[in-house]
Amino acid sequence: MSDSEPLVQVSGLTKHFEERSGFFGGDVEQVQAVDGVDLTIERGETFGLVGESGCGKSTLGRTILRLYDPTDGTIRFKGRDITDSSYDELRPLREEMQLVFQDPFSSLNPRRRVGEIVEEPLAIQGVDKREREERARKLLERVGLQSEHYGRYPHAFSGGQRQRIGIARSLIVEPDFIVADEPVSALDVSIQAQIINLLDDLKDEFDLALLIIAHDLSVVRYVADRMGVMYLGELAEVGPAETVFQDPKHPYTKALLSSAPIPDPTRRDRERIILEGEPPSPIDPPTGCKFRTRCPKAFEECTAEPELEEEDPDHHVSCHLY
Amino acid sequence: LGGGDDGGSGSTVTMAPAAGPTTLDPHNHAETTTSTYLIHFYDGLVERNTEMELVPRLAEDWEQVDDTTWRFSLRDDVTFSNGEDFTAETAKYNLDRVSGNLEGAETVTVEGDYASIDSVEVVDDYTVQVNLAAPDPIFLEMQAALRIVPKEYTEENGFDALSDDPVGTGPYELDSWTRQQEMVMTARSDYFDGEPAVGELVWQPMPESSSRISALTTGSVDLIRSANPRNEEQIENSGDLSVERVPSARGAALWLNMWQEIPGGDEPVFHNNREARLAVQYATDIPSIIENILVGNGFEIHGWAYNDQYLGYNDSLDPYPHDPDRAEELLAEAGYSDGFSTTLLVPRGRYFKGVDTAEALATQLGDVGIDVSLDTPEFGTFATQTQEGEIPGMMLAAWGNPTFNPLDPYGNLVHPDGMFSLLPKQNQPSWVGELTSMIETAQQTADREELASQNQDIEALIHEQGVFRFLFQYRDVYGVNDRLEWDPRSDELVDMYPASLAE
Amino acid sequence: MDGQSHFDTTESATDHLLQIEDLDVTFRTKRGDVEAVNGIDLHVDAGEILCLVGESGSGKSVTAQSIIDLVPQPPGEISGRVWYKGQDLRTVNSAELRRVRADEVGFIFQDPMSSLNPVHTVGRQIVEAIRAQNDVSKSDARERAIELMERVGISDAGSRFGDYPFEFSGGMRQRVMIAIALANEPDLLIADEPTTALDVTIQAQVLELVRELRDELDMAVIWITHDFGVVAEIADHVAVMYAGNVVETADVYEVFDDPKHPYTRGLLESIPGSAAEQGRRLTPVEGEPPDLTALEPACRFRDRCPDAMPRCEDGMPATFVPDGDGDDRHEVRCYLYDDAPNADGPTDDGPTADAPIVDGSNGDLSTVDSGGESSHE
Amino acid sequence: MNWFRYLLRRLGQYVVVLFGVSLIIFVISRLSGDPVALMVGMDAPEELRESIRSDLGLDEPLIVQYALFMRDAIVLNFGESISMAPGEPAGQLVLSRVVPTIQLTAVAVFFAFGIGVPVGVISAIRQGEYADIGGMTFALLGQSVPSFWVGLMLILFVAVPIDFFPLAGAGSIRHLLLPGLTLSFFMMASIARLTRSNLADVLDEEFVKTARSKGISDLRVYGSHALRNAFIPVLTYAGVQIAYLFGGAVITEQIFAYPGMGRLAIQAIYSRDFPVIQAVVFFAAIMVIIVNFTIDLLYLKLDPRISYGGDR
Amino acid sequence: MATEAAGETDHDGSGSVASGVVSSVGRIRESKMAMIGLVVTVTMLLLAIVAPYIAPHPPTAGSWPAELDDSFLPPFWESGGSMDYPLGTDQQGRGVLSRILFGLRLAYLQGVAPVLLAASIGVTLGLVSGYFGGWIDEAVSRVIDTVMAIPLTLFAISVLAVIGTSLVNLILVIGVTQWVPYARTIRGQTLSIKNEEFVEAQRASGASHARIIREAILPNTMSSILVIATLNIAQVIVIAAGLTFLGLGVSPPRADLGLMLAGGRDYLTTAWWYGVFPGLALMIVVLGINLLGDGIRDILDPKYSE
Ligand SMILES: Nc1ncnc2c1ncn2[C@@H]1O[C@H](COP(=O)(O)OP(=O)(O)OP(=O)(O)O)[C@@H](O)[C@H]1O
Ligand SMILES: Nc1ncnc2c1ncn2[C@@H]1O[C@H](COP(=O)(O)OP(=O)(O)OP(=O)(O)O)[C@@H](O)[C@H]1O
Ligand SMILES: [Mg+2]
Ligand SMILES: [Mg+2]
Repeated sequence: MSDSEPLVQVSGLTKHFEERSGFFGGDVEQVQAVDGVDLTIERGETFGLVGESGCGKSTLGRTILRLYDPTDGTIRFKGRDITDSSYDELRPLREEMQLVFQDPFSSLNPRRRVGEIVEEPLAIQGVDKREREERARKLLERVGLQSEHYGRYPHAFSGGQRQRIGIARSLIVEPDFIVADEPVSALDVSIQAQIINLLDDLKDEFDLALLIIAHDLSVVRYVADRMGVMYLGELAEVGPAETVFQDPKHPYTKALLSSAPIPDPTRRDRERIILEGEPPSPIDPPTGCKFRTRCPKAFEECTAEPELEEEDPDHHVSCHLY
Repeated sequence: LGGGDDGGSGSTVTMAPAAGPTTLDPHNHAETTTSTYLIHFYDGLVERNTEMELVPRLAEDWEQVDDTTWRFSLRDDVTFSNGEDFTAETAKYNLDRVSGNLEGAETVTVEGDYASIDSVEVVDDYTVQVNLAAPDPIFLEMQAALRIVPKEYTEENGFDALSDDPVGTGPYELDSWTRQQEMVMTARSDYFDGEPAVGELVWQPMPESSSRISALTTGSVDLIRSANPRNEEQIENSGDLSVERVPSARGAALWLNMWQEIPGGDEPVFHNNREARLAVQYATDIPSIIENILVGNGFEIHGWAYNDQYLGYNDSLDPYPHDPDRAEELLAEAGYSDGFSTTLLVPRGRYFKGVDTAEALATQLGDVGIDVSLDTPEFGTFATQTQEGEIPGMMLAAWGNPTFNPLDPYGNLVHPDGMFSLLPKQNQPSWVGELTSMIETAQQTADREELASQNQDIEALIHEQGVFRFLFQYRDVYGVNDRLEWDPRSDELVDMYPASLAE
Repeated sequence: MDGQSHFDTTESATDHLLQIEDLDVTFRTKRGDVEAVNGIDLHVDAGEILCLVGESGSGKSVTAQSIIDLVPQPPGEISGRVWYKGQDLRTVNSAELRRVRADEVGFIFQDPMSSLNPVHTVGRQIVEAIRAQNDVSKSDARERAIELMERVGISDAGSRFGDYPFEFSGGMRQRVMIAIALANEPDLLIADEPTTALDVTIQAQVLELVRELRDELDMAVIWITHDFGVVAEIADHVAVMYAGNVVETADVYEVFDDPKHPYTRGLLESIPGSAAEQGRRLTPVEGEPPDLTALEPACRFRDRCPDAMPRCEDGMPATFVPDGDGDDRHEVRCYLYDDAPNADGPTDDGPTADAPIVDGSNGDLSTVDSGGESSHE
Repeated sequence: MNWFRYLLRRLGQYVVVLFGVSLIIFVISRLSGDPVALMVGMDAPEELRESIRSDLGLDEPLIVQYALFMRDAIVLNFGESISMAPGEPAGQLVLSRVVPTIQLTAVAVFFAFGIGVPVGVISAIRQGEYADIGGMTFALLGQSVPSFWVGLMLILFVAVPIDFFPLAGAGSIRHLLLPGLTLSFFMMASIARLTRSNLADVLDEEFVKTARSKGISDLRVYGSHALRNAFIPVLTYAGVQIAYLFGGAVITEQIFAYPGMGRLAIQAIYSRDFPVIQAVVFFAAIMVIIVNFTIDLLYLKLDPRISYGGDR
Repeated sequence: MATEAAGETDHDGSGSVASGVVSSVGRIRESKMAMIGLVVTVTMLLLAIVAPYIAPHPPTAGSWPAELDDSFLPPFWESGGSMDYPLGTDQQGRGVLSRILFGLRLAYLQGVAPVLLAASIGVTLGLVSGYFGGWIDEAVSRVIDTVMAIPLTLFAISVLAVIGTSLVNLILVIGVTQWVPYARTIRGQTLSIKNEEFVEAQRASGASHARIIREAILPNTMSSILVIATLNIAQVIVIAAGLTFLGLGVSPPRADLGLMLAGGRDYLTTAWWYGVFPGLALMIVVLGINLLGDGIRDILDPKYSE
C-alpha cells in the first residue's frame, strides 16, 4: 500500500437486486440499482453524490462498504481488493470505514443506551469496557452532546441530537472513510446547518474521507470537494463540486441544477429546464444512454451507450454531446 | 305396509337414548346401545321377557336332546319385512354365520359367544338341530342375544346391505335414519305376534344427560335413561312424568391386580397377599357410596351371582363390612403398615357414576394409608389398554351379565386365562389352581342343580380370597312421560314392543 | 388591511377571501395538552399565493386543516374564526361545510403515498370529488376526471383512470391529489407541503403546474412548505411559523430582503445555498424548538434567540409593524419592533400575578391585538 | 394476470399444507395404538387379529403405510370405520356430517360478523362514549368466558325455559341458533375489538382526511373509505380464526348434541376409530383451506395491491 | 457517574427489556383497564398462592365418611347451607370454595407453562425465519400454514387421546400448538427490524448474526412477545379448561376448574353452585389477564406513548 494509492477505488461496480415475483416467486426480475460505476476517493477528500430518488446512491455507498455483495466490478480500499472478502474477513476493516444514516430515528436501536450504541463498534472489535466508555464519553462531548447522555435512551433526544449520536458512533473507531447517506435530509433547516457544520469540522479534525450522499444540491455544493451526479445507476458527470455547479456539462446535471429552487425570489423568473416525466424503472432501464428518454437534447447517437470521459481536467461527463 | 290404527301422530313415541346405533347388522356389534334399536327390527329364536325369563319367539319350542344337542321347532308364520319367509334354513344360516361356519363369510363381532356350536342341521322346514362341540350350560342364554337376519336377501345383497337398511322379522321397520341424530321406526301391521301398540318410534340420541332431562321435562321426549339421580326428584315433581327403576344386570367391582409384575410401575401388592386384599375390602364403605354417590340406585353385592335370580347365589356369604381399623391391622399383617401407593384405572363416561365412585373409593382407601391415584381414560382407551394388559394395581369396571349365570364372568373375569382376569398367571398360589379347575368343571356341567352348587363354591372361594372388592349391582333409572306405559328391563334394553300409550 | 385593527371585530371584515382570526388548536393527549396553534391571524385574497413556512411541528398542517375542519376532534380542540366569503366556517352547519369542502376549497396533503385510498382506483377517487355535492352523471364525471388528469399532466389519462394509487409513482400520485383538489375549480387551494416528498425535477414540474393553474383559475393558494427555496419560487406573501405562532408575515421580497424576526433571519442564514454563495460558514439557529406541552408564558423563541432580552419573559409578544416599514403587510411578533417604548406589557388578558412586569408599567393596551397569548385558558 | 399467479401461488402453498396435514394425521393415527383390539370381540383369537391387521395394511412398514395412506387420501378414501359404524367408509361417514358443521360454523361466522362488526364500528365512531365502553366491555367479557360455559348457561337459562329452542339435534334454523351463538362468542368479541381498533387506526389515516376534504357525506367516508380498509385485517383474522372455529365446534356440538363433524370426531377419538379421525381432521383442514382460499379471493376484490404481487 | 445517569433515565422512559418491562408496569397506573386487570390478577394469584392456608377444607380427601354425607350442600345463603361450606359442596361432599381456591393454582399453571413453551418455540422460529429468510423462512412459513389449517382443538384431542391424559401432557400439547402467533408476529417484526438502519449500523461494524439477533432484534420484539404472551395465557387457560371439560385434561380427583365445570354440568338444574362458581372463577381469572394484556398493549403501543 503506497500513499499515492487512492483510499477508495471502484471500477465497473455493478449491483443488481433480485426481485422475486410470480408462481412460488419463480420469476426473478433484476433491479439494476448500480450499473458500472467508476469512482475514486482520495484520502481526506469529500465526495458528494447527488441524484434523484432511486437512482442508486445509497446502493453505491453501501456496496462500496461491502454491506452488499457487488454483482460485478471491483472495490479496492487502501489498495486492497475487498470485492470478494467475506463478512468475517471484512470485520477488521470495519474499523476503517463507517456509515452515517439518513433517518435519525431508525438508525438508533431504541432498546439500547446511547453509550452502548456509540461503543458498539468498539465492543465488536473487543475493546474493554473501561476504555470504551471513556472514549465514548469524550466523543459525545465532541459532537456537541454531554457526557451525562451516556446512560440515556435515544427516545429522549431530538432528531438533531440523534444525528450527533449516529455521527459519534461512526467516529469512535477513528475510521479513514465514512459514507454519510443523506445525513441531514431528515432534519429541519435550522438543525441541518448545525450538523453540516459539525461534519465539516470533524472531517478536518479526524482527517476523514467522506462520501456524502444528498439530494439537496446546495448541501453537496457546500461540503463537497468533488461531486458526482447519478442517473439510473450510472454516473452522468463527475468533477470538482464548484466546477460542476458553475459549468455543468451533462444535460441531466443542467436540468437538475435548474430545477433546484433558489432561495432568492428575485431570481424566480430565470430560465428553467423542466424535465418531462419521471425516471424510468431500474428494472427495465432504456438501452443506450439511460437519460435519452427524458433528455431535451437527445439525438440518434444516444441509442449507443456513452462512456464517462474526461472533458475538462478532472471533469468527466458521460454524454454523446461531448 | 301399515294398516290398522297405524299412523296418527298420537301414536308416536320419542325416546332419547345416550347414543345412536353404530350399525344395523345385529351380528356385528357388541353394544347394548345398538341392541336397543335392533331388537325392534329383528327377533331371536329365544328371547327374554321383561321379567328376564327365557321365552319362545321365533322358535315355538326347544328341547335339549342330550348334553351337546339342542333342537328348536320354529314358527311357520313368520315373514321378514321384505316378504321373505323365515324357515329352518334361515336359522341355520344365522347360526352358521355367528359360529364362523358360513363358507366365505367375514368373521363377525359376536363370534366368540357362539364358539361352542359345532354344526347345525336342518331337520325339516321348521326344525333345526344344533350340535355342540362340548356341553355349554349357557348355550340357551346366549341364544337370547342372537337376532335372526334374512338368508336370501343377504345372499343376494351381502351382509353390508344390513348395516344401514335392516330387513328383519321384528315388529318395526326402518323409516328414516340420520346417524347419531334421529331414527324413525314404523310399526309392521303384519307382525306375526300382533301389531305393536305404538305406531311410530322416534329415537333422538342425546349424550348430554342434562339435555335429556330438559327434553323430557319440556315434553319433547317421552322416555330417557337418566344418568343423574339428582334429577329424579325433579322428574317426579313435574306432574306428568314418573321415574321407573329396575335392578340392572350389571355389577360393578374393584379388580385387585394379583399379577406378579404390574405394568406401569405399581407394586404387586396383591400378589399372593390375601391380607392386603382383605384390607381393601374392609377399608371401603360400599353402602355409603350407594347412598351418597348413587343416591340409592344400587344394591350391595358380594359376588358375581348378585342375588337369587342368578344360578349359584350364595346366601351364606356376607359383604365385607366397612371397618377401617381392621383394614389397618390387615395392612400391617400384610407388611404394609405404612400403607402403599397404587393406581386405579376407571373408564370415564361409561359406567354410571364410575369416576365418582372411584374418587370416593380412593378417598376411603386413603384414610387407611393406601394412596390411590386415578387414571380415567375414555372407554376406547380403556378397552385398548385392558386388552393389551396395561392394567395398573386396581381397576374399576362393571360387567353386564344378562345370562343370569355367573359362568360368564367366571370365564372372562376370574379364570386366569380370561380376558379380564387379574389373577396371578405365574407363581400361582394353590387356591388359584383350585379355583381354575372348579370353573372348568362348572363350564362342562350340564345339570343345573349341580351347576348351582358348584357356582356357590366358586363364589365362596372368590369371597374368601378377596379377589374382587365387590361393589354393587346398579339400578337403572328411566324418566318416562305418564302418557306412555312401558316397563324397564334389567338388561338395559329399551323394548318398545310391549309398550303402549295411555288414553 | 391593518394587522392590528381587528382586535375587537366580531363580524369579519370580509374584504379577504379567507381570513383566519385568533385560531387556537390544542390537542389533549395523555402526555399533556399540546398547544399546537396559538392565536393565529392570517388572510389570503383571490389570485394570491400565501406561503406558510416553518419547521416541523410548528403547526402549519394543523392551521391549514382547521380551515375546513379536518382536525380530528377529539383530541383536538379548536377556537377562533375562519371567515370565508363572509361566513364563519367554524359555525356553519355540516351540510354547508361539506359544500365548501366540495366546491370552494381544494386540499392537497403532504404525503402522496398515504393520502390516496389504496383500495380505490384513482379515477373513482377523482370522480367522487366531482360528484360529492354536484349532480353530475357518472359518465360526465368520468369525462371530467380524465380531463383533469390530463390537465395535471398525467399522460394517457384514459387508460390510467382505472389504475390504483400503488401503480403510480410519487409524483404522479401528487398530480392525482391535485386533480382531486381541483375537481370543482375551487377558489381556494390549500397545499400542505405537496412537493416535500418529491425529487427536485418533479417538484419543479409541480410548482410550474400550480403557478399555471393559479393564473388560469385565479385561485387563492395557501402553500405550506419548510423550504425557503420553494418559498422564493412561488410565494406572493409569506407567513413564518414558529411553535404554533405566526412570528412574521410579509411580502416575499421583504422576507428575503429584510427579514425582521430573529428566527426568520436565523433560518435564512442556515440555508447552505445562500451561505455558499457568500462563501461563509453556516450560522445555525442553535438549540431546539420548545416542547409544546410545557410552554411558559413567554416568547416561545426566546431560548434560541440571539437577541433575547428580559422582556421576552413577559409573554408572547403582540404583533408589531416594524418601524418605518411602509408595507402594511409586514408584521412581526417580536419585542424588538415594539416602537412604543413603554408598551412592554405582556399580551395576556390583563396583568397576572405570575407575569412579571418588567418596566413597572401596565402596558399600553393599544398595541395588544387579538393574537394575544392565551395559554392561561 | 397477476391475480391469477397470486391465486396459483396460494393454491400451491395449500397443496404443501395439505401434504403437511396428511403427514401429521398419519403420524398421530399410527401412534394411537392397536385399533384391532377395538374391532373384534374381547376374546377374539390371535389369527383373527392378524388377518384384520393385514387387511388394514397395518403390518407394512410405516413408510409404506404412509404411501398407501396418501394414495387413498387423494381420493378421500380413508378406509372403513372400525368401531363407530363398522364397515362404513370413513370418508362417507364424515361427509354426512360435514354439512351440519358447515351450517353451524356458517351461522357462527354470520353472528360473529353480523354482531361483531357493527359493535366495533359503533365503538370506533363513538370512541370514549358510553356506546364504546359498553360495546368493548361486552367484547372483553366475550373473550374471557369459555364458550362451553356460555353454551351450558344458554341451555340452562334460554333453551330450557324457552320452548322455542330445541335442546339437541339438527335440522332447522332453530337448532342452529344457540349452538351458533355459543360457537361465535369468542370470535364475535374478537371481531368487535379488532374492527374497533382497525377502524380507529384507519380513521387517523391521511386518505380519510382526503375523503373528508372532498365534501362527501360521513356515511361514505366511513363506508366506502374507512371500513373497507379496516376490514382487510379483520378478514385476515377470520382466516386465522376459522381453524379455531372448527375446533371449537367440537365442544359446542358435544354440548348441544349437534350431529356434526366435531361430535363425530370426539366419538371417533374415544373409540379410537382412526380412519374416521383421519377423515375428520383431513376434511376440517380442507374446509379451512377452502375458507382461506375464499378469503384470498375476497382479498383480490378488497385489496387491489394483492393482485399485483403483494402478499398478505 | 454512569450509574447515576442510568438511574436517572430509568424513571423517565422505557428502555432495555428489563427496564422496559419495569417501566411499563410502572405506567400501568396510567391505564385504568390495565390497573383493574393487574389488581384482579394479583388478587387471584395471591388467593391461589395462599390457598392451603385460607381454604376451609382440603381440596380432595377429607375425614371419611362425614364428607360423603355432606354432598350437595348448597351455598350458605340458601336454606340448608352453612358457613362450613360457604359456596356449597360437590357430589363428593367437598367444599366448592376450597376446590376453586386450589383450582386457581392449576389454572395459572395451565396458563403459564404452555405459554412459556409456546413462546420459546415461536420466538425462536420467528427470529430464525425472519432473520435468515430464504428456504428456512419458506419452510417455517409452510409449517405455520399447516398448523393453522388444522383445528388445534381437534389436533390436541387426537394427540391427547394417543399419548394419554395428564397435566404434563396437557401442557405439552397446548404448548406445541400455540406457538404460531409468536412465530408469525416475531417473524414479521424481525423482517422489518432487520431492515432498520440500526441493524445495518451493527452490520457495518462487523457484528455477528448472533449478536445482531441478541442485541438488536430480540429486545425490540420483547414488548410484542410480552403482549402476545399475556393474552395467550388467558386463551390457554380457556383451552385447557375446554380439553379437561371434554375429559382430555386433568384427571380427578384434582381440584381443577375445568374438571369442576365438567362435573357440575350434570347438576346445573339441581345443584347449580357446583358448575356456576367454577365458571365464574375461571371467567374472572381470564378477564383479569385479558385486561392486563390489553393494558400492557396500550401502554407499549407507540401511538399511546407518543
Ligand atoms: N435491498 C434491495 N432489494 C431490492 N431492490 C433494492 C434494494 N435496495 C434498493 N433497491 C432498489 O434499487 C434502486 C436504487 O435504490 P437506492 O436506495 O440505492 O436509491 P437512492 O438513490 O439511494 O434513492 P433515495 O434517494 O430514495 O434514497 C431502487 O429502485 C430501489 O428500489
Ligand atoms: N392528532 C394530533 N394529536 C396530538 N397532537 C397533534 C395531532 N396533530 C398534530 N399534533 C401536534 O401539533 C403540532 C403541530 O403539528 P403540525 O402537523 O401542524 O406541524 P407541521 O408544521 O405541519 O409540521 P411538519 O412540517 O412536520 O408537517 C405538533 O407538535 C404535533 O405533534
Ligand atoms: Mg438512499
Ligand atoms: Mg405538516
